[in-house]
Amino acid sequence: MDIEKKSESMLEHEILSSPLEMEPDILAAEQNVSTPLRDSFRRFTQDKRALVSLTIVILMVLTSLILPPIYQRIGPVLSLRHGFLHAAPSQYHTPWFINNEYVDKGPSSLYWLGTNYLGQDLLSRVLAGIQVSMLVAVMVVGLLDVGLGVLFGVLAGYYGGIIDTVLARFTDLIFAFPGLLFAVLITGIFGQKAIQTAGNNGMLILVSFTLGLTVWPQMARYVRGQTLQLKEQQFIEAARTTGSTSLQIIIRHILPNIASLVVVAATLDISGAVINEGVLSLLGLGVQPPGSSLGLMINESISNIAQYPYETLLPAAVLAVLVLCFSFIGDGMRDAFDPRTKD
Amino acid sequence: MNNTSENLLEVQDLKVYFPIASGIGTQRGAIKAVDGVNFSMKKGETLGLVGESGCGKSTTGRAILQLLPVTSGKIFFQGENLNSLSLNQIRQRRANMQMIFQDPFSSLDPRYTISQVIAEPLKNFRFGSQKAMQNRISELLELVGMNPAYANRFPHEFSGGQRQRIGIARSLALNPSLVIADEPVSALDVSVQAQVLNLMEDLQKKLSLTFLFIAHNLSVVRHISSRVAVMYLGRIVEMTDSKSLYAMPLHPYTEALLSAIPIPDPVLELKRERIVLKGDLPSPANPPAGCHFHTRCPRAAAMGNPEICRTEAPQLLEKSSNHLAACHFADYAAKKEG
Amino acid sequence: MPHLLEVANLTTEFHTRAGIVKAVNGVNLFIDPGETLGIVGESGSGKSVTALSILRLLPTPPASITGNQILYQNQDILKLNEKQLRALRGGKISMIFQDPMTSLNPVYTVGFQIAESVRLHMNLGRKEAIDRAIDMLDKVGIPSAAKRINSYPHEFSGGMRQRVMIAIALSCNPELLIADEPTTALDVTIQAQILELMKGLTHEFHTAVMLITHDMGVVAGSTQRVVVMYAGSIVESATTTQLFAMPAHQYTKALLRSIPRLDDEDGKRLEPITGQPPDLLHLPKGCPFAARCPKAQQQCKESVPALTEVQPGQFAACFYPF
Amino acid sequence: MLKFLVRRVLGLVFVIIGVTFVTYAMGYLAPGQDPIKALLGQHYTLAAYHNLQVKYGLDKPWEIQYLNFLWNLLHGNFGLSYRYPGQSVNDIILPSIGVSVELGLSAFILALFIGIPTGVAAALQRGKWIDTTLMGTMLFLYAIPAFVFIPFYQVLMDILVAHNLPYLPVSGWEGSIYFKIAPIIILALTNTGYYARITRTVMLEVLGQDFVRTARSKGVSERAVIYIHAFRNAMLPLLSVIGPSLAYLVSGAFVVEDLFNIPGVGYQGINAVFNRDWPVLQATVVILATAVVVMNLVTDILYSIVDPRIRVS
Repeated sequence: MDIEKKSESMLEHEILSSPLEMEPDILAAEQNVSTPLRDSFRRFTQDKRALVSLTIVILMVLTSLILPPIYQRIGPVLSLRHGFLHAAPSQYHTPWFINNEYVDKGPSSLYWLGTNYLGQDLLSRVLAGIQVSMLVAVMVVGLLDVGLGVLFGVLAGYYGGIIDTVLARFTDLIFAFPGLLFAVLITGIFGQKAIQTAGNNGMLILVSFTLGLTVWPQMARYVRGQTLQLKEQQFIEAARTTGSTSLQIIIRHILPNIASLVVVAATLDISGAVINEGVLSLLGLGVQPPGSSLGLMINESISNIAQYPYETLLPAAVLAVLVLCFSFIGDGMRDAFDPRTKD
Repeated sequence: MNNTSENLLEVQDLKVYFPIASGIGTQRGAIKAVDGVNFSMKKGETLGLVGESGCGKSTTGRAILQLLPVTSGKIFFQGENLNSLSLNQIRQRRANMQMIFQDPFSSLDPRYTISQVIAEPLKNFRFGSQKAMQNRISELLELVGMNPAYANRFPHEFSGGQRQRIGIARSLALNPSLVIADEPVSALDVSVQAQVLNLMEDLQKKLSLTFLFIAHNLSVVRHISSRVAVMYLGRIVEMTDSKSLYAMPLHPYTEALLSAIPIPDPVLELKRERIVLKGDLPSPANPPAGCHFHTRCPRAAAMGNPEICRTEAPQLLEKSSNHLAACHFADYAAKKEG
Repeated sequence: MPHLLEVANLTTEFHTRAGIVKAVNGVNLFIDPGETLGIVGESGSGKSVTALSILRLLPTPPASITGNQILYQNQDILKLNEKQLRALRGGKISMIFQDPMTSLNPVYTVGFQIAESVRLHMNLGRKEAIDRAIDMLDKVGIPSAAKRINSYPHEFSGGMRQRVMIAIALSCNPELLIADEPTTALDVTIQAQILELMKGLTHEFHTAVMLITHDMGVVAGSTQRVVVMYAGSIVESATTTQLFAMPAHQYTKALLRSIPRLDDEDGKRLEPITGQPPDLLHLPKGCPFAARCPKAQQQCKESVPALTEVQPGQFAACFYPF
Repeated sequence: MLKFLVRRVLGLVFVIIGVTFVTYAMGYLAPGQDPIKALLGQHYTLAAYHNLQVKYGLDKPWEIQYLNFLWNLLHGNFGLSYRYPGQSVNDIILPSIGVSVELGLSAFILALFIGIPTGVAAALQRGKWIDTTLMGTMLFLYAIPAFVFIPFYQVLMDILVAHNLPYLPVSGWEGSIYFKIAPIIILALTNTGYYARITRTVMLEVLGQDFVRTARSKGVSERAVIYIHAFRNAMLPLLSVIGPSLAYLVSGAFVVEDLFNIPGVGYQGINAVFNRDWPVLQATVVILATAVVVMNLVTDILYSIVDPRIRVS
């Protein structure tokens, strides 16, 4: 009943409250068609920081996928252990090959980024680490966070009732395990079993599963809140009066309208997933040697940081860049999709 | 009055209460948004439902369309009690009763093009081929005075008045017999209000629509309605044809409401005697006993606050021909005027 | 008698990403002591921006206020420093806003909010300021004011909050009260109460009022003089009686014809203004109303008409008045 | 108000029971060697095995074990360590609580005192270079995890040592205040960035509201507008994010305690994982979870004190 009053001086209000973002409503409407999605895209492409970050992330991921097979063909056959063992680059340019004769070496034409305390190739290990980070991020965010979060968030917001109550209680419980505590508990107890069953893949699945379990309630809460807001919008009521079923309303109106929120939140959650995987590996609860992960690399080298700082700083810096890029992308997306949140 | 077959819509003793939850599941009470409303509408007429915010006028409209749970009462639409139908059956009836919404900004999905907005009801009722649907959309846009070439644009490219036209086109897509218009012009600028009001009037004649026109502005209602019902705190206090309502209001609330509306004429304004009501609207969670209006009623005050006003709720009764009022002292007004 | 306030060639622009929005476009107006001036216009006509510009309450940037001067008792408001401006705001010129639900600070008692103003401008101690606040609450018709002084805004209804706003605005005996759509957010019966109250109090204190509204009815009942705005410019200025008796600008005429009135005869068809107001980002070259004007000629589309006196006391910016 | 509190406390009790149940179930389901056998070593008699089983309460069915666990918990007793025969969990964990509280609380206060003023300053300078710089820095602090900062810090200290410049220690806690500076600052970084960013957003929102304009129209000075009118309102949304943000402190504390060798609760928890000492791990989880839940309750109460709209109902 207050809407009429609000829009009485809608334009004036608009100018005053969000001056930088006034979309003129009385558009002469002769320009080329602008759609909400296209507008967001345009705003995103104007955000240099986010664009640079996106480029860096894409380059890093592509490198981690394309470079290893090439790198494994480059280099001489090494004669090791006084000639008892011959190793081709396809062997020693892998994350796990131990070379006692090239321990803690800096970058060289043989090992482009040098070796660690076991003589393992740092470049290969970093690239494998990036792959692990991205894999965990995809599993945590792509499957559990978005999947469960959207499903339960929409159901709780739209229908309320029991689903809502159960979600709320479950969320309370998960939130009571602060931060990584739940993941530490689960990976600590079941990690060995997972390794025994399926090796580092098993570990990655366990890590992703526990991390996913702790993030999706937050997503569900966002989605629930947004759904509740949307439900107040008259176009939802209008859809009902035109004979749409609840399922149709959810699919046609609710989901498209929460998509931008979900994309933004998911991007920001990727940072979190990358960090958390790093923490677990760092604590020795993630990927186990001879496998590689950025966190594990820090774990392995930090005791020798005084002598060989480079071996620790390299994975730390790569991880920092990765995390920072995703934060910038997420920030840029939020500004692009919801210009109101930015000032 | 009770001839159901003649009436398109008949509302009998409609009550809509909203529970006030107080924490751990217990109910503290209820907001009596609509508290026993009776009226009927003939095919082709426009009934204006007016009142101030919180009087239950919008709730009544939504309850008729079964958009919110009805506490009790019967709603006959085309002779059929809607309250006895299943959800699915109600969905089928929706083709025949539509709504025009108040807010031109939130009533259109920002991610839908104009043609998608209008297509939604058509799709839901399997209108026909893609081509037939496109033709129908163009036809509807022309009907509401919009250029069909705009069909693929998004709502944010249009002004409030234009969006309201789009909303009207959507509501007419399925050729409904009853259209409930909930404050359709109150969010619009004055110079645009008249455009939309005229459009609605024209459409009604052209398509022989039945309008329930909900508004807070009595001067707007006057233009479009043949009959007017005034609501106060969940009840209809007066109902008659619009001519007699404005010429000779019987209920003191109607009187006050009419006199509170400023008229754009300084000479007239100077001469008018204004009845200024004392105090605020009481809470619908806890309405005054007896006549809901007695706490602010100038007539009761003038008569020394008779006890009957405080103890007995007045019935909505026919005081003169086709003029219903819910006031123990409605004749008092008639005498004064007479 | 000198004018109380005189605004000369006020122009307010908003620098947005999409371009420059000319919200107020060379406005000239004045107000005399004790008089009530109505500023009337639709959304986007620039009436509120004018009011906010006078007290320089717009955030700069994005707003930029230029203009020859805003003269208040020989002081040019545009040239005042922060301190002088603060002394003026709330002391000499005070303001009431449209939405009483959001205009009061939700975390402080109404007593605090009235007393704050009093202490700033009247050199009173804490105790006297509270007494004054109780006085004012009483004056605006809030029952048991001494008790209600400790209530928070959410404990009041919309009408009551607007009364509190009035109490704040009038607490320091200002010479000018700018009321920006003070009753738009209220129901008609409450609107009647508030208008009545304002009329009574400003008369009692001999306060000049600038009443900004979109409602021609409110203008007719409460003002002595009217300024009509359209797309950022003043299109007509006259005494209230003149304006309604014989509107000169085509916009004013069309607007008055298009409004549904309570006293219209039955079955009268409304005469709407066709089209939409212009986009403030791309104002047309000529008269802003030309595109919707039934009497528009070539000249109207090419040059902007100046505000000229069409009969004594009545000014219109129209090449073809009446 | 009292009702609200009672409801919150009841909810808290349920959540903590849930936490203990999940924790207990995990420990119970833990795969691997029988803890009793691990304690006894290679050679033992059946009687000795049984004795120990009784002593550790492992002879009973699981639901009884859980109830015992709860019962002991109520008496502040977390049971016996699987790893160190004869030591109770309390012996191991209690001394670490003080350390963690000192670390966590200092970092929290530091984050508040730097983050919030920074956010306010940025909001007031919106769009100017100060704002951009501050917020860029804060996003950096927020995004980069502690375990990235720590190696860089350690390398920096090594360089300082090599050049005979004053430096801070890179490991340990007890001893002098110098041990504590770096861990506290590094733990505070994430939350500092977070608080600053949130504060800026919230302040901008509040500063755009009508009542701020009202205050200005009354002639209130800009300082008073910001600190009396705007900030008090900005505190409401701030309080509601501060509770959940404490979780970051806990996960950050794991890393900081681990890498700095600080004998706090997180450090003990990680050790317990490698020692397969489930009772100690359970204690860690329950203590940390309770801490966060209680802090959430405290922020809720503060919230209702600041917001008169909640106070009444």
